[in-house]
Amino acid sequence: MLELRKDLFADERDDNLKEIGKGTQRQDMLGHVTGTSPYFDDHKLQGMLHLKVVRSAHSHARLRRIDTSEAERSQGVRRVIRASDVPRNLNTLLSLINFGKDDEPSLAVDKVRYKGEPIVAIVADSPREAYEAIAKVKIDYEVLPAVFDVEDALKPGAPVVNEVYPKNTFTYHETYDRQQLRFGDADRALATADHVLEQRYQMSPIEHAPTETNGSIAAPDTNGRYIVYTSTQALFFSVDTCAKILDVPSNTFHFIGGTVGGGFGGKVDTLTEPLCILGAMLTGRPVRYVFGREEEMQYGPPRGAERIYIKDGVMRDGRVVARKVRAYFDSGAYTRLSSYAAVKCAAHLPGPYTIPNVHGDVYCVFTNRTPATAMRGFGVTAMDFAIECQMDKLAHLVGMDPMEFRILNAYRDGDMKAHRREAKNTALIECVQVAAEKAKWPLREDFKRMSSRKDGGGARAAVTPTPRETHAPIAAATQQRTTYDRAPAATREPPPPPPSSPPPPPRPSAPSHGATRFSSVFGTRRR
Amino acid sequence: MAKTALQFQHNGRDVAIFVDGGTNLLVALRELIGDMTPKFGCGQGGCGTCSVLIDGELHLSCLTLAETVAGRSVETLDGIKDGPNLHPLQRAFADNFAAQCGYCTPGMLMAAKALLDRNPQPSRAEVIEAISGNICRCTGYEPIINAVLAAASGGRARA
Amino acid sequence: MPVTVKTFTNTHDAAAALSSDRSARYLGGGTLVMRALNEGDISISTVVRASDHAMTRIDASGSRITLGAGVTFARILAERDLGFLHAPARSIGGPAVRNMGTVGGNLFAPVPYGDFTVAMLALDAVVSVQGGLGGREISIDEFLQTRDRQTGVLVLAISFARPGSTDAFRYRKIARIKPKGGAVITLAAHLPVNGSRIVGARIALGSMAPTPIRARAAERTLEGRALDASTISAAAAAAVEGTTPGDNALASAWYRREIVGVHLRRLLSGQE
Amino acid sequence: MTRHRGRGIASVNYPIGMNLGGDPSQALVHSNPSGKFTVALSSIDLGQGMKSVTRQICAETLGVPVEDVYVDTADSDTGPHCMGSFASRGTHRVGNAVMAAAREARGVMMEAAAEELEVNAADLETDGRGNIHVKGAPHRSISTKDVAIAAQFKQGKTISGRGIFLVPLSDVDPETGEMSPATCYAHACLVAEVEVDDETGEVDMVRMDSAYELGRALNPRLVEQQLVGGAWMGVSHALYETPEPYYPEPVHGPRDFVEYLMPGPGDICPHDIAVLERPAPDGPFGAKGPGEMCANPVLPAVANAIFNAVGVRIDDLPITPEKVLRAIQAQGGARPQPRR
Repeated sequence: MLELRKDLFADERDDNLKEIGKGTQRQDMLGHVTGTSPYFDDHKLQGMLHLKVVRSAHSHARLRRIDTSEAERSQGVRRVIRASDVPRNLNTLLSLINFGKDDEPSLAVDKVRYKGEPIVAIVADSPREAYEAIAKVKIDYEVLPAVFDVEDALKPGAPVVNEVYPKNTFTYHETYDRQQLRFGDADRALATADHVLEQRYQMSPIEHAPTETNGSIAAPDTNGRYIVYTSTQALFFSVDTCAKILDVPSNTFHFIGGTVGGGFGGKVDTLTEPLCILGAMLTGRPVRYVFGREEEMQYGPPRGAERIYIKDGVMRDGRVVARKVRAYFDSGAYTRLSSYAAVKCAAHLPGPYTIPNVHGDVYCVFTNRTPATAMRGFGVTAMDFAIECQMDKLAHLVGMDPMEFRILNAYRDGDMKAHRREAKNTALIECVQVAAEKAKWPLREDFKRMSSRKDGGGARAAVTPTPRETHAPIAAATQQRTTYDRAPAATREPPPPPPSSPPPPPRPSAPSHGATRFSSVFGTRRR
Repeated sequence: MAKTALQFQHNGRDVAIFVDGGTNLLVALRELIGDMTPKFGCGQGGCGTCSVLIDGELHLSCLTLAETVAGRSVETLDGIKDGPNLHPLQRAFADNFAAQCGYCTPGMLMAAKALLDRNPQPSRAEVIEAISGNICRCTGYEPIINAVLAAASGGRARA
Repeated sequence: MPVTVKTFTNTHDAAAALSSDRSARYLGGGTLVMRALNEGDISISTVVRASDHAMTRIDASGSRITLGAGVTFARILAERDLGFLHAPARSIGGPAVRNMGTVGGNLFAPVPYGDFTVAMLALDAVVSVQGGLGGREISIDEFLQTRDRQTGVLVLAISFARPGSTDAFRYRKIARIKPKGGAVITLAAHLPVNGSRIVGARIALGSMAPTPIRARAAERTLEGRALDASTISAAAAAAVEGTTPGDNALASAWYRREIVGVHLRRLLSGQE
Repeated sequence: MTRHRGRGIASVNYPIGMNLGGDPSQALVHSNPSGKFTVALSSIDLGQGMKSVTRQICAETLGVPVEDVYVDTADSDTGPHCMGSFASRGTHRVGNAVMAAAREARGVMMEAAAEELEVNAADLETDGRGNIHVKGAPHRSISTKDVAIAAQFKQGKTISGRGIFLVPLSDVDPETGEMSPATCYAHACLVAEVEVDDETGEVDMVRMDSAYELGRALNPRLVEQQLVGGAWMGVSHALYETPEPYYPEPVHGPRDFVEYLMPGPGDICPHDIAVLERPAPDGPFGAKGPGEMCANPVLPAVANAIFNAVGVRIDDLPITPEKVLRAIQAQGGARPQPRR
C-alpha cells in the first residue's frame, strides 16, 4: 500500500500539474498482457544459425593448445571462431568513457582467468549440433594457482590474475591502488571518542536473475550493414563496444532493443553482441547467441562481492565523530564496471550522516572468478548494509533509540559532506520520522520536531583540517565544481607534513589513460 | 536430419508442422508456428515463462517433447483473448500494474488461467500456490496475486 | 547426431530399446530428460517412450496400492483415496511440474530433487522394473542403493501398503522458498501402531545422503515404544546417526545435521 | 517458545545518475500532421517504466493529453544517444532531455497557434486536453490537431524539439576524494519486522513500513511498482540470494531457480509505504529516481531486526538460517532484545 505524503515539503512544490502525479497506465502494459511486447528473441530470421561458446574448465590456467579440427568437421558446424578471428580482442567496457585499460579478451588468448571464460565459439545449424561440436574441441590446460579471496589477492606472492593489473588492484589516477576519501582527522577523533567500534561486513555476490537471459540476434542487413536485436541495457554502449572490438565504424550497425525482460545491471556488459555479430560477419547468415540459465547464473556477471571494515568513534551523547572505512570490491578476473563502483562508493561515505572526520580507502581487486558488473544500487547497496548495521550497533552501544540516533546524526541542508560538497535538498530526517509514524515507533517530541531544513550548516559546513599523508602526492586535482555546487566554506590551513617525510612521488601532469576522467563525449572514443 | 510430422490444435486451429527429433514444444511454437507469447526463461522447468495449457492442463512447453502433443489441444497466451477483447485476467493484470518487464507475464497469465478455469473463486493461498512455479524478478508478486484475486471476483480494479 | 525418438506400444519393447542403447533414456514427464536435452547433454541421443496404459494406472482400491511409473503428481492429488500422499505430491515443483512429473521419474531425481521418493522409502515400496531380459521387483532400499546402475531399466510401477491410519504416515519437506522450493531436507515417517506401541517404524530422509536413506537409529528408538515425549526426543537425538549429507547451494552438511533432529521431533510431535 | 519477533530499522540516501556526471542523454520530440507526438529515444525500458514516465513528462511539458504522446525506445538509427538504463539515471537524465525537447516543440506549436489565432504566443496557454487558447478567453481556441495541420501544410513549420541533458563531468581528487558525485539524492527509511526460529535459524518476514523521499512521484503507480518490487529484492538479498553460497570458495554455485534462492509468493509480507516529495532543483518536475535505492534499506533493516529478535549480529550476507543458528549457538541461545 502506498500513501503520498503531500503535506511534507508542500512549499517547495507546484502541485498544479495535469499529467505528472497521475497513476496513468503504462504505455507498454497492453503489449505485456497480450504477450506482444517485442523482446530481442522474438525475431526469427530465415536460416538462422546458433552460437555457443566453449568455456574454460578451470579458474586459472594457461592455454597450451586448442585443437578445433574435429569440431570444424562436426555435422552442422558453419564456423568455429577462435580468438585470432576477433579483430580487436582486448577491451574494457569503460574505455568508451576513457576510464581504465583494456584488459579483457572476447575469447581467451593464452590464459583463462576464471572458470567459464569463453575460449572458442561455435556457429552451427542447430543448438544440438553446436553442443556436439563443443564436445569435440580439445583444450590442453596448464592449471595455475588461483586466488579467490580479495585480501589474499593483495598479499605479496599472490597469483597475478590479470597481467594488465599486476598488483591485482585497479589503478586509480595512474598511481593509486585504491580510491581514497580524506575529510578531517579520523585517527585523532578516534583517539578521543568515548567508544570505538570496528567491524567487518561481507556482501555476497548477487546474480541479477532476469527472467530473460542475456542474448542477441545479429544478421546481415541490406547495404552492408548488420541488424542486431539485443537485450542490452545501454544501446550505444553496446554499439560502440561492438564497433571497437570488431574494428568497424559504429554506423555499420543498426541496433534494435529497448524492450528488455529485466536487467538490474546484468545487461550492460555487451557479452553476446560482439561474437554474435562476428558470427554473422563470418557466415553471412543470421546468428543467435542466447545464454542458457546456468550460463546466466554462473558465467553471466554478478553484482560483485564486497568486504568492508568500518571503525567508528562515537560520543556518549550519540554523536558519531569519526568513521574509517576500508572496502574491497571483488571485481573477478576483469574490470568491467567495478572500478567505477569503487569511486561511487567512496563518494557515498560516510552515508547520509554528518560526521566531521571520515577516512575511506576503497579497492577494486581482481580474483579468479566470473567478472562482476553493475547491479541495482551499484557501489552503494553493500556499503549501506555495513553502515546501517554499524549505526544500529553504535546506537545500542550508547543506549540510544536507533531511530533517534539516526535523526541526531542525519545530514541536513547546509552541512558539508565528506566529498567536500554542501548537502542540499536533504530529507533523511523526515523519512525517519514518517517511517516511525507508520510503524508506530515512538519518538521523543524533540526528535519529531527536527528538520532537514533547520539547524544545518554553520559549524557543520566546515571542513575539518585534514592531515596530508606522507606517502601521498600532494598536488590537488583541478576541481570542476558543477553549477549545483558551491565551494566549501573556508577551511583552516591543514598542518604541514612532518619534516622527516620523504618527498612525494611526482604526480602525472594531466589525467590520461587510466585516470578518473569521465569523458562526456560518448561515441568519440579514444583509440 | 529426419523430421517427424506433427498435427495438433493451436489455440483452436489445426496446425501441422515437421519437427526434428528431440524438439521441445516451446521451440515448435515459437520457431515453427510463430507464436512468440510463450518465452524461454531457463529450459529447466524452473521459471514458468514458457507455460501453456495442454488439453486445459498447465504444462511447461520447454520440457514437453513436441511430438507428445500430437492430436491434443495447446493453448497459449495468444489464444486467451475473446476476439479483440482482453480476457478478464489480462484486464486485471493491467489494472493492478502486475507487470513490469513483462517477460514473466505470459506464463503467469497461463498459470492463473489454469487456476481460475477449475477454481473460479480461489483463496489467496490458492493463488499463491497456483503461481508458485513462475518466477517474477520485478514485482515482488504482490500485484500479481492481487490481479488474480481481482479477476476472480469479477475483474474489478484492485481493492 | 540428432536425437531419435522411439515410441513403443508395450513396455517390453521399450525396455529392450533402453537396455540395448547406452545413449537411450526413457522419457517420463520430461522434467529430467527434456531438461538434459535443452542444456546440451549430448550423451542422450535416443529418447524412448512407451504408450502402454499400464504405465499410467493407479490401483488404490485395496490395502496394497500400485502406482504406474507414469502417474503424475497431479493425478495423485486428484485421487481421494491417496490423501496420505497429497503432502509429498504437493511438495513437488509448482502446478505445471506436478502435471508433468511422474512417480517413476522421481526415483531418479538427484538432490535437491526427488522428494516423493523419500515418502516411498518410508512406505517400504517395491519397484517393478523391466530389464532387457525380463521383469523383476526390487525393494526401494535396494533400488536406491543401486540407482546409478538402473538407468538401463524401465521402471513400470511402484507399490506399497496403505498406512493403517492417517496418523501413521507423516511427511515434511523443509524448503527455504515457499510454497515451491528445493529441499533443505525431507522427512517421511511411517509409524504403524499395534495397540499403543509402534511396530515396524520406518523413517526416511532426503538430502541427508546422495540418495534418500533410512534413519535406522531413529527407527530403533521408536520400535516397541509409545510415541510420547521421551521417545520423540530419543528419535530426534538419533536422527543424524548414519547420515552423510553434503554441502549444496541450499544448505551445508553442517546445517542439515543440526536441524534434522529438530525437524524430526517436530514431525513426530505434530508441531508446525 | 522457539520463535521470536524483532524489529529493525535502516535509513539511507542514494545518488541519482552516473557518479561524477558526464552522462548525457538526448531526446527528439516531433508531431505528426494531426498533432500526435512521438518521442524518439535510444533509452531502454527494462520494466522500470522508461516509456511511460517519459511519456507523461512529454505530455505535461507540451500541454497535451498523455494519449497524444507515444514513446519509441532503443533503435540506434532513430533514437539519439543515451548512456543507458542504469544508475537510477532514467527518470532524471532522460526525463530532463525529454522535457527540453518537448519545451522546444511546444515553442513551435505555440508560435504556430499564435499565427492562426492572430495573437502573441506569450498570450496563449494549453488546456492539457488538446486545445490552445488565449489566456482568459477560452473561446478563442484552436486544437493542437489544427495547429499541427496549419504548421505542416500552411506555415511550413516543424513542430519538433531536440533535448539533451548533461550533468557536467566532475574530477576526483586522488588524495582527498573531493568530487561532485551527484546533483541530487533520494532518501529512505524502512522498518522491518521478522520472526526468527531459534532452533533452526529460519527467518520469516512479518511486515515492513517505509518512507521513501523521491523528489516527485511522477506516476505513483510506477513508483509503487519499484518500491514494492525493490523491497522484495532487498529481502531476497538480505536472506536468500547468492551465486556463491560458500564465498570466497567457488563451489556449489546454483544452476537453476531451485538452487538460486529468491523469496516465493508465499514468503512475502505486507509492506506499508509512504512517499515524500522534496523536489530536486534539477529534476524533471523535481523527480529523482526510485529504481535502485528501494532495495537498499531492507538489507540492514532485516539484519537489525534479527538482532532485536534473538540478539545475534550477522554481518555476512545473505543471512542464511545456518549463519543465524551458528550465532545463536555461539552465544548459548537466543537473547531477545527489548521489544520495540
